[in-house]
Amino acid sequence: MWNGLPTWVTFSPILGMLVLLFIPRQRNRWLKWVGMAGTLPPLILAITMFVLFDPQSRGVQFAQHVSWIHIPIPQSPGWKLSYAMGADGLSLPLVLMTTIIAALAAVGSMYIKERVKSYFLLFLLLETAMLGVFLARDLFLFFLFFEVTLVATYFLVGIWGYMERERAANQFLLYNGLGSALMLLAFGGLLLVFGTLNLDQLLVRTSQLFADPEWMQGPLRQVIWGIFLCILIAFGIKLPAFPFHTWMLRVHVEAPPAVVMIHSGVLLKMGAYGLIRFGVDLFPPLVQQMATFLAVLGLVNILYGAALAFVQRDLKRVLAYSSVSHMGIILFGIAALNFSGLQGAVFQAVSHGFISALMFLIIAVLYERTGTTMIDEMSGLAKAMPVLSGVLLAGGLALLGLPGMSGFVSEFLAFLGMFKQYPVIAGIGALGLILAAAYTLRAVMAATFGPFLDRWERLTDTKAVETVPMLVLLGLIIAIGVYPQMLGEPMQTTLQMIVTRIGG
Amino acid sequence: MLMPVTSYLALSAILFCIGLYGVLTKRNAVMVLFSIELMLNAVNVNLVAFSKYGLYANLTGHIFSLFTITVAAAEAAVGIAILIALYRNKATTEADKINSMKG
Amino acid sequence: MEIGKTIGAVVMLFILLGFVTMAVLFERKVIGWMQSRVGPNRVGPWGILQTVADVLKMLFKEDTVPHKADHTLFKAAPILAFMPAFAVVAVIPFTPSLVFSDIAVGLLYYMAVSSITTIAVMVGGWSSNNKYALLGGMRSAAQMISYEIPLVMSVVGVIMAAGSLNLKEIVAAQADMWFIVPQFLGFLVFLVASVSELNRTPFDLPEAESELVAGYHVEYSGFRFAFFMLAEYVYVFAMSALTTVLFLGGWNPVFGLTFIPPIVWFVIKFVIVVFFLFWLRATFPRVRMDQLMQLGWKVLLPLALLNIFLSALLREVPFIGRFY
Amino acid sequence: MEKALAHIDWSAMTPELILVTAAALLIVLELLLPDETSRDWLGWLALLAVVGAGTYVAVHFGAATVDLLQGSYRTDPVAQSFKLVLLGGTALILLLSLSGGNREGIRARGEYYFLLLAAVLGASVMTSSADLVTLFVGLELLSISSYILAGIRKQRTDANEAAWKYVVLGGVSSAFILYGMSFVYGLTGSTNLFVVQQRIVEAYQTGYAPFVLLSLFLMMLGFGFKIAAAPFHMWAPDVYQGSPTSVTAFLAVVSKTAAFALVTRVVLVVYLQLIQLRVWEEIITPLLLVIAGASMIVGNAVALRQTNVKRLMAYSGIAQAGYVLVPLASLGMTLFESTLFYLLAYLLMTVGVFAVIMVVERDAEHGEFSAFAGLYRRSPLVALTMTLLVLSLAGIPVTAGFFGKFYLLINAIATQHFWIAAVMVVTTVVSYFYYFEFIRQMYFRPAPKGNPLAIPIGTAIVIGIGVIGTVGLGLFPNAVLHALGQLKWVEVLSVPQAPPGP
Amino acid sequence: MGYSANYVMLAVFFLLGLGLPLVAFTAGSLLRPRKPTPAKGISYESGADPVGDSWIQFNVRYYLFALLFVVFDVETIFLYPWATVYHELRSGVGLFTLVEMLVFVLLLLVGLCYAWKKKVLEWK
Repeated sequence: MWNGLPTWVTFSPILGMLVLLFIPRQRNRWLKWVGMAGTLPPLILAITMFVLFDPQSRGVQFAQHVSWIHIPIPQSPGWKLSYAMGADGLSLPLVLMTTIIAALAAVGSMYIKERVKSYFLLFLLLETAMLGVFLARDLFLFFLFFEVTLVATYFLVGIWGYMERERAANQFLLYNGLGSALMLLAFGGLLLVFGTLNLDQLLVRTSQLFADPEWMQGPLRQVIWGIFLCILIAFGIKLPAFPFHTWMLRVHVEAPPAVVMIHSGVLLKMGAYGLIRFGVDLFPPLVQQMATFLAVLGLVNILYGAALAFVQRDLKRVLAYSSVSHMGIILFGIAALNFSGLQGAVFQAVSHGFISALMFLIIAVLYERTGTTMIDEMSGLAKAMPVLSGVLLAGGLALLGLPGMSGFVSEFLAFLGMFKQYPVIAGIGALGLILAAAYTLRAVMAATFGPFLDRWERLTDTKAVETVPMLVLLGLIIAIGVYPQMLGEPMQTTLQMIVTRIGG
Repeated sequence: MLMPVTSYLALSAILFCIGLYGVLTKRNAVMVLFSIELMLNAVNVNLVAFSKYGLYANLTGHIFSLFTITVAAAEAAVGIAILIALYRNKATTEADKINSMKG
Repeated sequence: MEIGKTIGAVVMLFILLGFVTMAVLFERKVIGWMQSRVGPNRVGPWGILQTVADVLKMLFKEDTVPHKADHTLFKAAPILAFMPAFAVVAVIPFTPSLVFSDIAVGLLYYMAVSSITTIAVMVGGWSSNNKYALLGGMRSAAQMISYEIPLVMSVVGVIMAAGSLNLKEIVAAQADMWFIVPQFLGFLVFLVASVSELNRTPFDLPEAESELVAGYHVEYSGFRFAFFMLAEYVYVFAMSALTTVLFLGGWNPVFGLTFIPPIVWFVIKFVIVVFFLFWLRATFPRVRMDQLMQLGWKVLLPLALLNIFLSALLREVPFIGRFY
Repeated sequence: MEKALAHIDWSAMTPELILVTAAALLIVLELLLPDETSRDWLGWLALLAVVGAGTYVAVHFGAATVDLLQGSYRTDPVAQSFKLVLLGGTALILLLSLSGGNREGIRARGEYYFLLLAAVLGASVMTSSADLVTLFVGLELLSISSYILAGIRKQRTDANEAAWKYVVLGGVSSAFILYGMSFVYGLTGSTNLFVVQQRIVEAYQTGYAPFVLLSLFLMMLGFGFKIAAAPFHMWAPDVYQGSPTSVTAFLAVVSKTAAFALVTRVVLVVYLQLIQLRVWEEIITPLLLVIAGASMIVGNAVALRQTNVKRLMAYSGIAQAGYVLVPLASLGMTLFESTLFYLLAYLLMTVGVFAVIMVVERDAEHGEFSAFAGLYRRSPLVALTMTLLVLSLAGIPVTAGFFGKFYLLINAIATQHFWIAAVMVVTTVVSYFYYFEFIRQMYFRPAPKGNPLAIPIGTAIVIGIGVIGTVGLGLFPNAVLHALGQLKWVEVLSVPQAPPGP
Repeated sequence: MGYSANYVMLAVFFLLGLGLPLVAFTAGSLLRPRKPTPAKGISYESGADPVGDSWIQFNVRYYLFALLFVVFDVETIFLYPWATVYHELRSGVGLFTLVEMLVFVLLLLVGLCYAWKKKVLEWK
């Protein structure tokens, strides 16, 4: 009876959209409340799903399959594209994370002042699309949802962003457009080679193909490699992996903070999700050949992001570069190709989602009050806003991977996996962790402590409506840090299956 | 191709090229129209030649050329009509002055 | 055979020249007679050498070409005017055996070649670089193309009835009944249109002396001028012959008078047509340009189309049908 | 000739007969009506005829192929399906002109409708022809009517210029096509496509290969003009800009679709047998792919610099022409289906876009991008529909444009022409930039005026059909896919009965 | 007489038509005086000195008639062959030929009426 659950989760934000449509556009307060409330149904449903999820089951749960498009081909049964949804251990944590971050980002959206109605409509549309991305079991469907996130984000950045929002939106569009174009190429190739885009069927068929040791000599070799590389680049852009990260910096800086919460918290994780789901899971032998490359790429990401984060003067930019660095850790986890590595990657995805959401929520509050995000200009905030500064410090600690917080668990797992496979690279990568501590503390300390500036005299500290989401996030971060099994258990079986397929 | 037809083909190719050259280089719009007519008539030469000396000679070529003539006339008529309208508005038939749209 | 024909063609050329010489005189005499005056009477007996004298005078005239004219085209125009006028004569069947070029598409050939003269007139008018000449040339071209349409369409009825474009076969088809009777409407249209094609009164606007000095050949003098005139009169010959062939049964005798040779029958009918043309000139005033154009497009062309309709429809009527 | 014309089963030609009768009726009525009478009901008459013809085609969709007039006319799947698209497009454009056209400065209303009918008649004949002569006559009927339509606002200089350029380049392209056709005739002694198909291989093998290829190149040159593919696209921007918007829509949709019918049929049927000599593989496919690729690159790249909306649509159309050529070029397994699906999608979205452009252009009294500024504030619904349509043009899900492009792309991948697939996707991404310019204008810019746009009901219906069709086809393409899939496409390539004589 | 002989005759006629003027002009140039003065080379303009060039743009109305001419003249290329074989067609195909022909001529007539209505036929 729960088979429709993924559909319900995915499309439940539409409920909020429908209500929003009937509210006059001048009623900003109502609109905001309804917008925030609109994120609750998916949250509740996602929690329900999380609770109902059977961690031991090896298959896809809540699976739903409706045949949708049938492309007739002469002299063959034709291609069937289906509406297939379902959750497994990989998507479940991400879905839950998405709904939580979306709910909190909706709260963070209260600073939106103009065109509130359109904002929340797009916001909820984005949430639907994101959930769809994680829950789709058909690649065609996945692609549709993926593209919708693109369009919705484009609007959110382009209309409600800061000064250079249009450039940011355009750059976002072009990079991600390129990524999805390559993805489309890859999916088209998959459809042609395997005759289906259903994920479960694809898994079976790719295994069959790779089980045949002769396949490398076969005519498909080039095509399969092409598909794999397209997928790698497509999700590499989304992640973003060096050198495709510039768009992401711009979006981080120019987008409204609430959107960045979503963007940094969820959208980037679609890259990680895609890499694991379509890269690692579908093409194990190919990933193995590319593992070293991925590891080096991860290393570059970690060090490059960390180094540049160190010299930034804008808090948003610090966080943006730190995201680059943290995504490197995800790459590490993937490149390790063993259980703890993959676990680390997924952990990192979720953990970084929460942490960056927290950090940008703080920035939203900060910017609302101070009108700036430059570290130098914020000096001495702790005195004026003790609570906020405290949360900021806590967030910073989470970011640098303090034990007891989620960041530590994920980094630990990822590096553990990495050390097993590539001890040298992992060793160098560990440098990044030290750098992370340095740049995070430098930025946080400079902003909160330092000499008190007179113009902060009349600043008020956070209100309850701001504090609660922060504390929720912080609580989640600590909860995962203290009790990682909460997250680790559901994904265990799925990851185990992936690792088995890899042959590790 | 059989020998006799070669010379016709050459003739028509030359005519066609002259016409094409005229379209591309002539400044006077009327001359441009004439050049197009020349190209179409080159085709007629071809068709009629093929109709006598082609690999499978038959009358179809003649019939085809009748249609070509008609179409050429209709095209010329429309061309002239447009030119008249243009001339009334702009008082020029210089082809390179017919160029107010750019991009 | 070939050589004989070629010699025949040369003879034909001289016959034509003779015809033109006589026709000019004849015209002047006829008009003079109709208008109760004498006409040329000084040179030779009964003025018979008048045209010869005129031609000689032109031969000795100095040849002037305006400085501003386009010299090449200016010189080429008279030749271009005369050449088709003579060339169309080739397809006219005077008798069953006397036809120089018995081609299957004789009528089409006539129509096509004769329209080249229009170009000559335009070239002459334009190359003179003279306002009167240009205007005359343009008018003449406009007139000729306007009347070519009804002219061409008026003979469609004849073609339908004869089932051929060969002029000999057209004549042969008139053994029982001249086409002037069943195709009377076509004949009328053809006659009017042909007069206009010939640029003759009352349709001689291109050379309207009172308006345009002399039309497209203002700047022409001497023999160049003479060739324009020559072309005009050769066309009178050709068109009269064509009228005879198409509508008057060609060499076919009347009342079964077969003992009279075909050539005589042909000449008789031919002369009547020529006379008719001169008669017109003596009688009618010149029409205005706008009247001229309106007549062509609004009267003759619809009539010509109507004639095609009628020819097709009447064929379905019993008894009459066989003539169509 | 013994098979008397009167004894032919004319019913297969019903759509054309309806159109020709209506056109004749229209022009006679136009003659008889006093000048001051409104011509609108002539437009309704034309619409009725087009809808009638379209209904006939739709009802007989999927019926067996009929050959008429010694094989020069046939109703095979290509004819049926293309005709449906053409007539549908024309109906929408007629509706559009009826509701807003008289405010576009078209004075000659009666002639306008007549010419539209004549043009679609020509297009219809083209799709049904299996003979070079009838193909050519249909093509010219379409082209010549289009020339006049482009310049129908004869009091405006830009319209004159547009028409002039169109007629000159159109004439040149006709000459090229004809020149190519003359060689085809010379080599095979027939103008019937199927006779040609059988004889051309022989000609190719007996030493006339250069002439066979020459005929192909010449015709492709001409077809390139007609479908506005690079590098023969120069006329399109000027013509699109100078024509009334309804005519631009017609050119973009109906003319282009018809031209594709022509290209598909001629290139495929005439040169099909050469596939056994590897000519397709070595020459024809690369040739077509290069044209397609050039169109995509040129169209999308130059479109980036445009500020005039209609010019932009022209370049966009050039790029789209490139996409549509891909299945034909690669001889993909879903050649006809994907081409037609995309053309249908293109029809819906383009007509919708032009309907919006028409409204916006009239309101702002100019056709620059800035006319769209702040449209969302003024008329949110229009802006939203425009967004969907533009997204579809850009090929973003969940629209027909996306699915269509995906469908085309698969052909390229399946035949292993990866580079064209890569060009396709990369240029598509480039196209986002200028398609999103509409969105930037509508949503990100302040509106110069506050009042909502006035949209005539007919235009609203057209926009509605465009949007619903676009999204509907994007979400549920099954019906169309199956309708296309059930047609016996093999019949297009070969005569069902014995081939007629020369 | 052979097929080509007829066409040779046509060529002979054309050559004669070309030859006569050439001979005549040559003869004339031997006989006539030649005393050019600048005044003789001036274009004639009713005695006044000519003003400017006369190679001006033609009046547009001439083009209009040219246009009409082109259209109607080309129709005749269909009328002539059709008229030639009309009888055979009529007995072979039947009344359809008549109807077809009537339609064709009717269309011509409509075209003419159209031009008439649009005041193209007025000489202004």
